[in-house]
Amino acid sequence: MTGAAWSAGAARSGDDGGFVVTLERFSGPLDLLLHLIHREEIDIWDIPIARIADQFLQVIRDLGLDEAAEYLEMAARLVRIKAQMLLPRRGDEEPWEDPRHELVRRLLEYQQIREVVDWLERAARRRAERYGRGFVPAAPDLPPPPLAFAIEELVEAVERVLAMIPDSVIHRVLARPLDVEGATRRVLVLLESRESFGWRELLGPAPSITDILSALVAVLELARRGALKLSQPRPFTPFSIDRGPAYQAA
Amino acid sequence: MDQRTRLLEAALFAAPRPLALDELRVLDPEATEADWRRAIEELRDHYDTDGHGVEVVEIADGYQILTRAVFAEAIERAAFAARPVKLSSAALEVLAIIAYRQPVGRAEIEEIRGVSSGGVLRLLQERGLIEVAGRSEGLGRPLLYTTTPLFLEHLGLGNLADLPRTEELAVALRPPQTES
Amino acid sequence: MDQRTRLLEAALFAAPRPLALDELRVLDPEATEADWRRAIEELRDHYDTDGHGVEVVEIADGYQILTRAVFAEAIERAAFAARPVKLSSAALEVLAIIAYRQPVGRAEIEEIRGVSSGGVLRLLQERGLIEVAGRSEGLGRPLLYTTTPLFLEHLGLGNLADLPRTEELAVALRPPQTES
Repeated sequence: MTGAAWSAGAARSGDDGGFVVTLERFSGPLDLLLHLIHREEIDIWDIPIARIADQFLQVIRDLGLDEAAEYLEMAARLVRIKAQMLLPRRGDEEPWEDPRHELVRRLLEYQQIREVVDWLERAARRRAERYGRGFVPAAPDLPPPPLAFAIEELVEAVERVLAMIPDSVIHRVLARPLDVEGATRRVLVLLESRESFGWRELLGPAPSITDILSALVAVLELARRGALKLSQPRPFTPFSIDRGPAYQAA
Repeated sequence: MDQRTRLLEAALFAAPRPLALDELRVLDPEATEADWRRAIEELRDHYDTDGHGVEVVEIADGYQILTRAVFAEAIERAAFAARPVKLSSAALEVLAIIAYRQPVGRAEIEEIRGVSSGGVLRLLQERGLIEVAGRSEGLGRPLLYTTTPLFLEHLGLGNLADLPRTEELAVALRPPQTES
Repeated sequence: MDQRTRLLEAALFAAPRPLALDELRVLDPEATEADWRRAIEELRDHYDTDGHGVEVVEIADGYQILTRAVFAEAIERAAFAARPVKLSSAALEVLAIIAYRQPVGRAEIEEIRGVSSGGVLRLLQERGLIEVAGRSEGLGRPLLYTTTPLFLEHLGLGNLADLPRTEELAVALRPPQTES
């Protein structure tokens, strides 16, 4: 491996004498594994899997990563490869497939990505040394900028929406239509004869829930229009209804 | 141009507002106010004599590089500042609900998303992607929203039937399927 | 400078992002692409030979005026311009994978990184550095991501071909095997 190839690992491992690692230092189990391979100066094509597996387990225990599923999965994989390496090989009859093969392939692939990351970091740093125009003129009255959105985004949004929908609780709702018009007529009749009356007088004896709701909606709507005023003399007392500024005798 | 004049040009270019003489001092502690005045003069002359598209303008007790007025019309016509705007994910979600369940009221949208959506509805309406199609018969007669032809146009769809089928959303608020 | 070069300078100056050749066409319908190329050359040469504090840079398939790197320190010290936000190492990993494999789905990204990457993908999408380009034909029709022009802009790259070739990287990867 060249120096450049390892620059990411080396930069992050710092002084290799004191092996102090922190959780944030690694972006995943592959990153940690590469770090260990580098530290031990191991040939990536011939990883002493037993040694590396033990060290991996030790580090994730030390870092408290042994509850992170991704690190655990890698630990399990290493232990499995270690076991496979110990199995006796059966002569030359069958070609032996190195159980480390897949892991090496992934490590190399990941290593390459880390190299690209280093390159991107350098590019971003170079770009940051040059400033674009800072002044942003106040926008003249231009039409709003064009919209850019695609069907894929909409479908993606649908998926998010579907994921949001909680387990449905099915309520059976019985339609019991409110008679707001009738209640409004009753209120107007009362207002015509009296400047002020109480909420209870509007309801009459033994009102049903539908009567109460109808009357309430009617009163609120008339109050909104200014035909009547609602007031409550004291807390917890029934409110009284007075003719409002917009009241006109029918 | 003098090295200080170049620095001045870079600074005026990068600054988000006109820079006053005493603000320039930080750029180069060794330069005096007179030095900066000279640099401003040099830059101004250079822009003027070489015939640049920009000029040094004194504004609000400071100096700024601005495009010359003669090019304003062409630039405004090009409207480079108008980078296409992407809809936020919140807006897309509301749009998705309306697209599949129209006509639909705000309460239902908010029930599905679990957050209030008035602002997003207004934005989508302003952008002409949804419109009010009428009122529900229900209590309070809430407004009902539908998508507009512009919505289809944006997505390049012939009509609403061309939307990808998503049975779940179209049919009802079904519980998510039992999955792993 | 030529009148068209002045117009170009004013336009590049006014635009908040790199302008592509075909965007310049609106500025002057009579000018051909070759005319604009000549104007760009003239402006670039002028900035270089006259020793300006700014330069014409080719970024994100377009052209942009930027301050010269040599003045970065002084401008930073004066602190009137904001520096771009730095991306985390995880974000750069995801960007690197998408840049080289686009269009690419989340599963493949996570397979390469060995960690779940949904949060990073969402963040990059919100920042406008990646976008959904479509869906794979595979099981579940997963979303496929690509990088955006803003990605190139953020890194100051002319285009995707400016990224290092994988053969140039220290670790040579065999082409992805056809396997599970």
